[in-house]
Amino acid sequence: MTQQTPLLKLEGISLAFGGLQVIQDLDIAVAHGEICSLIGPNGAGKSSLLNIINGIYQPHRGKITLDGQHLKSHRPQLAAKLGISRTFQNLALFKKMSVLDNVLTGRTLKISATWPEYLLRLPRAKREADAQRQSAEKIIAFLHLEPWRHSIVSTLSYGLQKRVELARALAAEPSLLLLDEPMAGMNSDEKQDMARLIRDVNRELGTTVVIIEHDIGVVMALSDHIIVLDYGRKIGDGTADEIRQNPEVLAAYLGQSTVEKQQLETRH
Amino acid sequence: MFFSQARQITTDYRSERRLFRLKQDRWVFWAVLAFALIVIPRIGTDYWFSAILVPFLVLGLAGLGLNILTGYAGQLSLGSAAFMAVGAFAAYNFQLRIPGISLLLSFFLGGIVTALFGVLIGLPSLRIKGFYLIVSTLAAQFFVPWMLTQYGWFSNYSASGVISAPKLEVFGQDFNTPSGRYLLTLSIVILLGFTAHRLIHSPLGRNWMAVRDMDTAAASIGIPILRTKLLAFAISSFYLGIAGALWAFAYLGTVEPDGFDLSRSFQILFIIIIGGLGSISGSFLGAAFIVLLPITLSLGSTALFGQGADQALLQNLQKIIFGSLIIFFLIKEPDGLARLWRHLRERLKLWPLRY
Amino acid sequence: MMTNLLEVQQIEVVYDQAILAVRDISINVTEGSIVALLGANGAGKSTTLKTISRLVQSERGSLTRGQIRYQNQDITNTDAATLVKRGLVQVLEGRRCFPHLTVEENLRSGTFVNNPSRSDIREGIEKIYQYFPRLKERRDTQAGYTSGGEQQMIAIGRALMTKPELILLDEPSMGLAPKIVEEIFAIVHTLNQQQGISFLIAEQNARLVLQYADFAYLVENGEVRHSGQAATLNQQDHLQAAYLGGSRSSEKALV
Amino acid sequence: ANEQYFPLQSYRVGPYAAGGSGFFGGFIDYLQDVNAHGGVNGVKLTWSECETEYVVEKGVECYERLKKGLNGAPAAATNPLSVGIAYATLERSTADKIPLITINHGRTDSTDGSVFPYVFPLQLNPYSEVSAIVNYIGQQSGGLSKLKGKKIVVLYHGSPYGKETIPVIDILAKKYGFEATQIEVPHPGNEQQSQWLNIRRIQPDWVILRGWGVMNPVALKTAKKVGFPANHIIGNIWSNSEEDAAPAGDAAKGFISITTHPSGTNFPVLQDIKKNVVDAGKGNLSDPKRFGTVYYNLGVVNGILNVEAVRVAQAKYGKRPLTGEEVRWGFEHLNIDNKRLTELGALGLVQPLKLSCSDHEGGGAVRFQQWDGSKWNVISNWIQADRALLRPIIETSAQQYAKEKGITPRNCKIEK
Amino acid sequence: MNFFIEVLVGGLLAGIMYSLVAIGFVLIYRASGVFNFAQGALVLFSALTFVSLVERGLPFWQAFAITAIVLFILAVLIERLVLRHLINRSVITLFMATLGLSYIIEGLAQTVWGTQVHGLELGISDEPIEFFGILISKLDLFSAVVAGLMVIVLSLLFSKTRFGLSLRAVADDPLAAQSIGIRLNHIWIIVWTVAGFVALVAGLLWGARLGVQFSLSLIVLKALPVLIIGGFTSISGAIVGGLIVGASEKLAEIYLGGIIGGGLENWFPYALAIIFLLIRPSGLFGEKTVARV
Ligand SMILES: Nc1ncnc2c1ncn2[C@@H]1O[C@H](COP(=O)(O)OP(=O)(O)OP(=O)(O)O)[C@@H](O)[C@H]1O
Ligand SMILES: Nc1ncnc2c1ncn2[C@@H]1O[C@H](COP(=O)(O)OP(=O)(O)OP(=O)(O)O)[C@@H](O)[C@H]1O
Ligand SMILES: [Mg+2]
Ligand SMILES: [Mg+2]
Repeated sequence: MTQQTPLLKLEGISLAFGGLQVIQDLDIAVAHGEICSLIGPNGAGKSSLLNIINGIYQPHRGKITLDGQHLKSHRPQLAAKLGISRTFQNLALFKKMSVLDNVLTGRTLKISATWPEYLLRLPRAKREADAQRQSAEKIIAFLHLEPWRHSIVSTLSYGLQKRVELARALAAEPSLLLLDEPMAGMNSDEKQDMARLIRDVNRELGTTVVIIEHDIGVVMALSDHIIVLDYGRKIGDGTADEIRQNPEVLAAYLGQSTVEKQQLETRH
Repeated sequence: MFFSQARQITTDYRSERRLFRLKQDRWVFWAVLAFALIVIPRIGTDYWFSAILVPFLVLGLAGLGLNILTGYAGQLSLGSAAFMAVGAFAAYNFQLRIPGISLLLSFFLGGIVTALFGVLIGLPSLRIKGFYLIVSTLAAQFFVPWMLTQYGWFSNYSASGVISAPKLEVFGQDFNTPSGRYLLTLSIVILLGFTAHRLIHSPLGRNWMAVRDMDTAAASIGIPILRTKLLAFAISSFYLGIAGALWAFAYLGTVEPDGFDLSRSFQILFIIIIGGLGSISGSFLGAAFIVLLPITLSLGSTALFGQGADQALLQNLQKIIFGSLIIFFLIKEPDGLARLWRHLRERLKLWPLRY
Repeated sequence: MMTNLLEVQQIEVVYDQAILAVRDISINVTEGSIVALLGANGAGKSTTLKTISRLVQSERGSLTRGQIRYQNQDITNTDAATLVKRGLVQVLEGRRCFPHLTVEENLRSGTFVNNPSRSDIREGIEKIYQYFPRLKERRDTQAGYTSGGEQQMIAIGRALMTKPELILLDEPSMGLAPKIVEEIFAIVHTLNQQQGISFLIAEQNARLVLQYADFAYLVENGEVRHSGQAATLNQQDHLQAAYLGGSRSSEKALV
Repeated sequence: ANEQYFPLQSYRVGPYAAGGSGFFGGFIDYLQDVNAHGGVNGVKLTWSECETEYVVEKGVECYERLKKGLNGAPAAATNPLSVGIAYATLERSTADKIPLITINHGRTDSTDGSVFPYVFPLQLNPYSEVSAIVNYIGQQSGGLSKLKGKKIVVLYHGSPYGKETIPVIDILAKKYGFEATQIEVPHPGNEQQSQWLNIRRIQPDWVILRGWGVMNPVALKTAKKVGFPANHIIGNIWSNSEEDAAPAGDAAKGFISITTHPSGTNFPVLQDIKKNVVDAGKGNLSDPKRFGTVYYNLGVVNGILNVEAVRVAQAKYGKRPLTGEEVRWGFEHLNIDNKRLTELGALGLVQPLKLSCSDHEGGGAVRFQQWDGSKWNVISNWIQADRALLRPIIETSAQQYAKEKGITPRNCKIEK
Repeated sequence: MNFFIEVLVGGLLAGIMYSLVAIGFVLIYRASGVFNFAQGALVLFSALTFVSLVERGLPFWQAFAITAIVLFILAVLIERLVLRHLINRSVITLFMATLGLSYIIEGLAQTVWGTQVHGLELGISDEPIEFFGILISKLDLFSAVVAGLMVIVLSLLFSKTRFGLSLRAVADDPLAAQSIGIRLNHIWIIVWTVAGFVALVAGLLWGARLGVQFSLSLIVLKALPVLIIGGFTSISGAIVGGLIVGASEKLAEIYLGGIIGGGLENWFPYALAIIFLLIRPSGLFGEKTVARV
C-alpha cells in the first residue's frame, strides 16, 4: 500500500536525551489514508516519535517529509497548520474548561473571523459561531459525550477525559491524526467502540491515523500497517499477519500467552 | 455514516450565547441594572456615592481587567496598579495637551497607551512562566511610579508630582456632582462589562483559557501562544488603564504616583481571588467585599466599643479579622464568591432534593 | 480463617457537595484475597478506592453515608498517612509520580512511613528493579521525563516500598505493554501467594483481572450491580454484556 | 446639642503609626482638657476617629463619613496629618466649606489664602522650612555671606512630600552661592548605602535630612557607618521626633533638627493636661511614656490653634456651635501673641502667629534642637524663614493652580 | 577606582542582608511551591516579640529561645487553621492565603506588642573598620558570617536528609505524597518553624539597623528580586542573588542615577532580574520545571 508517495516520511531520525539514545536513525513511512500502529515495549520511544512528528521534540538528526514537503525547524503550530492533530498519553486537556469549549478550541484553525468581529457580533462571526458549534455538537454526539457537554473536564472520570481529548483532536478535522494510547483505561467494549470510531474517521474523511496502543487485539484488528519499536530501533514493519509471525516481536513485546489469547480471539 | 450517526441538533445557539441561560437570571440582572441606573442616583447620599459606590465600581473594573489576564489567560500579575497609573497619567496628559479633547476620548486614548505598555511588559511571558512571571509586572510596578515622579513632564511639573483632575464634562454635561461621578463611572463600567463578556465567550476567550490550562496542547492545536498572551496583556491593561483614569478623575480628583503602589496591586489581586478567578461577576462581588469589609468593620467596632477604646488596638484587631475572613473564603470557596452564588442557586433549583 | 480485612458498608460519596459519584457501594476484602472492581468509565471505581484510602477529601469529596472498616476498626475518620502505616496503600490512577525526583528517589520516598534501615531500603529498591528492570536503567532520570509506562511502574513500585498488607490498585494495566501487564499480574499473584498481601484492583481489562481475582464486583452508576466469585462471573457473558453497556447509561451519574 | 465637632482622620497602624498615634493623642488630650474647663465658652468639644492608615482613599472615605458632623454637632475643621490625604480632600473641603488644617506640612502654595480659602498650612510650610534651615546654617557659619562656596547635600524621601522643596533649594543655592546636591532615597528608605557613600565622596559641610519614618534612623546609622558626623546633619520637620532618632541608638547622638515646638512636659498647659486628663486616666496615649514627646506636643499645639480659631470665630458669630465656614473666618483672623500664649500656658511651646486672608501660614519660624542620645534639647531660639523671598514663588504657583481650576482669587485688599 | 571598590563592597554586604530575608522564602517555596508573602510579617513578628521580651528585662538568650518557641506555636496554628484546609489547591490560592496570613500576623504582632518604634542593640556596633582604605561595618561582616552558616546548615538539611526529599515530594504532588503516607501537616509545621527562625535572625540583624518597627515587613520587597534571580528553590541561589542585586543596585544608583535620575534602587533589581530570567527562566540555581507529554 505504500507505493505512491507516502503522506509522512521520516528518514534517519535520531533523538537523544543526555546519554540516552531514545531513537536511533529510524526510517518510517506512513501512506495516505492508512491506519498505522506504533507498538513496542514501554520506553521504546513511541511517544517521543509522535512528539517529533508534531514538532514538540526536535530530532538531532534526520529528515521529516510531509506530503512531499520537507519540514525544516518543525514546530507544533506549524504541524497543526499542516493538518496534524494529536492526543496525549498523559491527558493534556484544558482542565478548567467545559467539554464543549475543549472541543470548540480544537477547531481554532477553522475559525476565520477576527476577534473584533466577534466583539461586534458581525454577521460573519455569528454565522461562524453557529457553524462551529454545530460541528462540535456532532463530534460530541458521536463520542456519546452529550450529557457532559457543559461539565468541566477536570471533574470527569479518567476514561471520559480520554474521550474528550479524542473529540478535541477530531474537531480539527485533521489529515493526519496522531493518537497516543487513546484506549488506555477503557474496558474492552469501549475499546471496540473506539476502534470502530477510528476506522470510521479513517474511512469517511480519509484521515490518516498513527496510533500507539498496547492492546494487541485492537491493534491487530485495526491497523493496515504496524511498526514495532524496541528501544529506538525499528524491529518490525508490516501488516498484522507479518508482524504476528515475527519472532523478534513476540520476544521483545508480546508475552507468549498474549499471543495465544490473540489466536483464540481471532478464532471466535 | 460518521456524520449520519450524529443525531440532528438545532443549528442556532443564540440562546446559549445569551448573557444568562436562565430566564430568571436575565430578569434579575436587568432589574439590578435598572435599579443602579435609575433608582440609586435618586436615593443615594453623597457619602454612598463618593466613598463607596464609585470606588466599588472602579475597583470592580480594575478587577475585571486583571481577571482577563490572570483569571482567563493565566498570567499572574502584580503590576495592576502600575497599569492604572499609566492610564491615569496618560489620560491626564491628553486632557492637558490636546486642547478641547473630549473627556471620554482622552480616557480611551489613555487606555490605548496602557495597552501598548501592557504588551511591552507582556513580552517576556513567552519565556518566563509561573511565579517567575511576576518579575516583569513587578518591574513595571516599581518603575512606573518612579518614572512619573522623576520626570516632571508627566505631572506638568507640579512641584510634588501630584496631578489634580480637570472638570468632568461629557457632551457639555457636567458630571462634577457625586451622583454625576457615579453615573459616569457606572455607564463606562457597564459598557466595558458587556465588552468583556463578549470577548470571553468568543474564540479569543477560549484561546486564553486554553493557554492558561495547557500551553503545549494549545500550541499543537495551532493557537499562537505569544500573540494570545500579548492580546490578553493588551486588553487587560486597557481595562486597568481606564480604571486608573476613573480612579484619578471620577473618584479621588487627584493622584500622586505613589497612590498606585504595590499594595493597590495586591488589593486588586485580592478582589479577583475572593470574587472568583475567571468570572466577570466575581470581579465585582470581590470589589464589593474589599470595599465594604473594612468600612463595616470600622463602623462595627465603633458601634461596639465607641471612641473610648484604644483605637490602635481596634485597628489591629480589624486587620486580623480582615485576614481571617480572606482565608476563610479561600478555604470555604476556592473558586470565589461568584461560585458560592452559583452553588446557592443550584441548591435552590434542586430543592428539596439533595443532589 | 476467612476474616474480613476490609469492609466497605453502603458508602455514598459526594464531590463539591454537589456531584454524587458513589451512591451505594459495599465491598468486602477477606484477608489474603484478590478482589476485582469492574465498571465502565465514570462508574465510581476510583472514587471508591480514594474513599477507602481517605484521599478523597483532598479532592473536595466527602463520605456522606456508610462506614469503612479496616482490620475490624472503623477508619472513616482516620487520615491517609496512618492508614499507610497500617498497611493500606493506594496506587493512584494516572501515574502520579513526583516529576522532579529521580526514579530512585521516587522509590525511596515510599519508605518514609516506616523508615527502615539503609540496607532494607537498598534491598527493597533492588527488588523493585528486579520486577521492572527498565526502571534500573532509568534510575537517575527525573521521573517527569520517563515514559508513561515507566511512570506507571514507578507508581506501583513506590507503593510496594511501603510494605503494605492491602494494596488498592487503580487500573494497573493502563499504558503498560502486554508483557509488562502480565508480569505485573504475575507479581500480584506471587505477592498474594507468598506474602499474603491482599489486593483490591479497579481494572478495565475484565478478562485479565478475572483470571487472577478471587472475587469481583461490578459497579455501575456508583452502585454495585453484581458480585460473585470471579470464576463464575467470568463465565456469565450476559453479566459482562450488562455492565459493558455501562458507559452509555452512566450518564445519570452526573444529573 | 451645644457641641462643636472635630472629625479626626487619624492613623494608628501602618508604617507611620508612631507619628499618628502621638499627634492625635496630643490633639485629643488637649480637647479633653478644654472640656474639663467647660469647653469653649460653654460649647463642649466632641470628636470621633476614623482610621486612615495614611492611605489616601481611606482618608477620603473617612472625610466623607465624618464631614456631616456628629449627631447635630457641626464639623469645625479636618486635620489629616498626611500630605496625600490633604491633596485629595483639598477640593472637597473647599466645596463643603470645611477648613483643612495641614500644620507644618501640606501644599506650599496653599499659603495664599486668596486662592485656597479653606486650606491652612499653619505655622510652617515646606518652603519656609528649608529657608529657615539655610538661615540657621548661615548663622552657624557666621553670616549668610559665608554660605558662598559651602557644600550642602539634601537627602530627601522619594515621594511628593520629599520632592516638594527641590526647586526652592536651588533658588536659595543660587541666591547665597552655596553648592546644593539633592539626593533621593527611594521609599521606604531602609537601605541607604549608596547615597551615603556618595555623600562621603562629596564631603559636604552639612546634610539636610528631609526624611520620613524608617528613613531617618537608617540615615543616621549609615552616616555613622561612612563616618559622617551626626552633628552636621539637620533633620527637617518630619525627621525631628524621638521615633526618628532613638532607633538609631548612639549613632544619633548630636543629630540636629528643626522644630516648631520643643518637646518636654514643663509647660503649664501640659501640666494642666496631665492633671485633668492623664492622671485622671483619660489620657489617649497607650504608652504614657510618650507624654511630652515631639509628636504629642505637636498634637497639643494643633489643638490649641484649632480651639483658638473657634474662640475667635465665636467672638464674631456668637457663643454657639459654628459651621466650618465660620470657623474658617476664625482661622483667618488668628492673632496669637506672647501675651495670649502666656494665658494659654503655651509660651515657648507655640510661636506667635498671625494669619490673614492672604497668609494662611502665619509664623514661619522654627527652633533647633539636638539629640543627646535620650532626648531633644533646644539649642537655638526662634529663627525666621525668609518669607519675603518665598512669597512671590508661592503666589505664582497659586495663580497657576487658580488658572487650571478656573478659580477667581478673592481680593484680600477689600476683604476684612 | 577606590571609590568604585568601596561601593562594590558596600553593595555586596548590603546584598547579604537581603539574602537573609530571601532564604526564608525559599523554605516555604520548596515545600508548597508558593511564594510566601507572609515572610515579611514573620520578620516583623519575631523581631517585635524578641525586642519586647528584652525590654521586659529578659537576657538575650532567654528572649531568643522564647521567641523561637512562640514561632513554633505560630507554625502549628498556621498548619491547623489554614494550610491543612488548603491541601492540593491551586498555588495562587495558597499564595493569597499567605497574603491573608500576613495581615493576621502583622495585626497580631502589633496588637500584642503595640505600634511604637523600638531601638535594638545587638552589642555588635555598626561602626566601620578600615580595610585598605575601605570602610566595612562590623555588623555587616557579622551578618555575612551568620548568613553563610545558615546557608550551609539549610542546604545540608535539604540535600542530605529524608526530610528534604519529602519536602520536594509534597511540593510536586501533595496527593501522591499523601498516598504513600507522607504527613503533610508535619512537613508544613517544620518548614514554617524553620522559616520563622530564619525570619527571627533576619529580623534581629535588620532591626539593629532600622530599629524594630512596622517597616521591617517592607524589606520583603528587597528580598523578592534576590529570590527571583537566585531561583525560588535554591538556598545558595538566595545568597548569590543577594550579592548580585546588592552590588549592581548600588553601582547603578551611583553611576546610572546621575544620568537618568536617582532613586532607581526600587526598580533596578527587577529590571536586572528580567534579564537574568530571559537567559535562565527559572533563575540561576532554581529547579527547572519538569514537563513532558
Ligand atoms: N524529555 C525527555 N527527557 C529525558 N528523557 C526522555 C524525554 N522524553 C522521553 N525520554 C525517555 O525516552 C524514552 C522513550 O520515551 P517514550 O515516552 O517515547 O516511550 P514510549 O514508547 O512512549 O513508552 P510508553 O509506551 O511507556 O509510553 C523513555 O525511556 C524516556 O525516559
Ligand atoms: N474531582 C472530582 N470532582 C467532581 N466530580 C468527580 C471528580 N472525580 C470524579 N468525579 C465524578 O465521579 C464519577 C465517578 O468518577 P470515577 O473517577 O470514580 O469513575 P471511574 O470508575 O474511576 O471511571 P474511569 O474508569 O474512567 O476511571 C464520574 O462521573 C466523575 O464525573
Ligand atoms: Mg508513550
Ligand atoms: Mg478511575
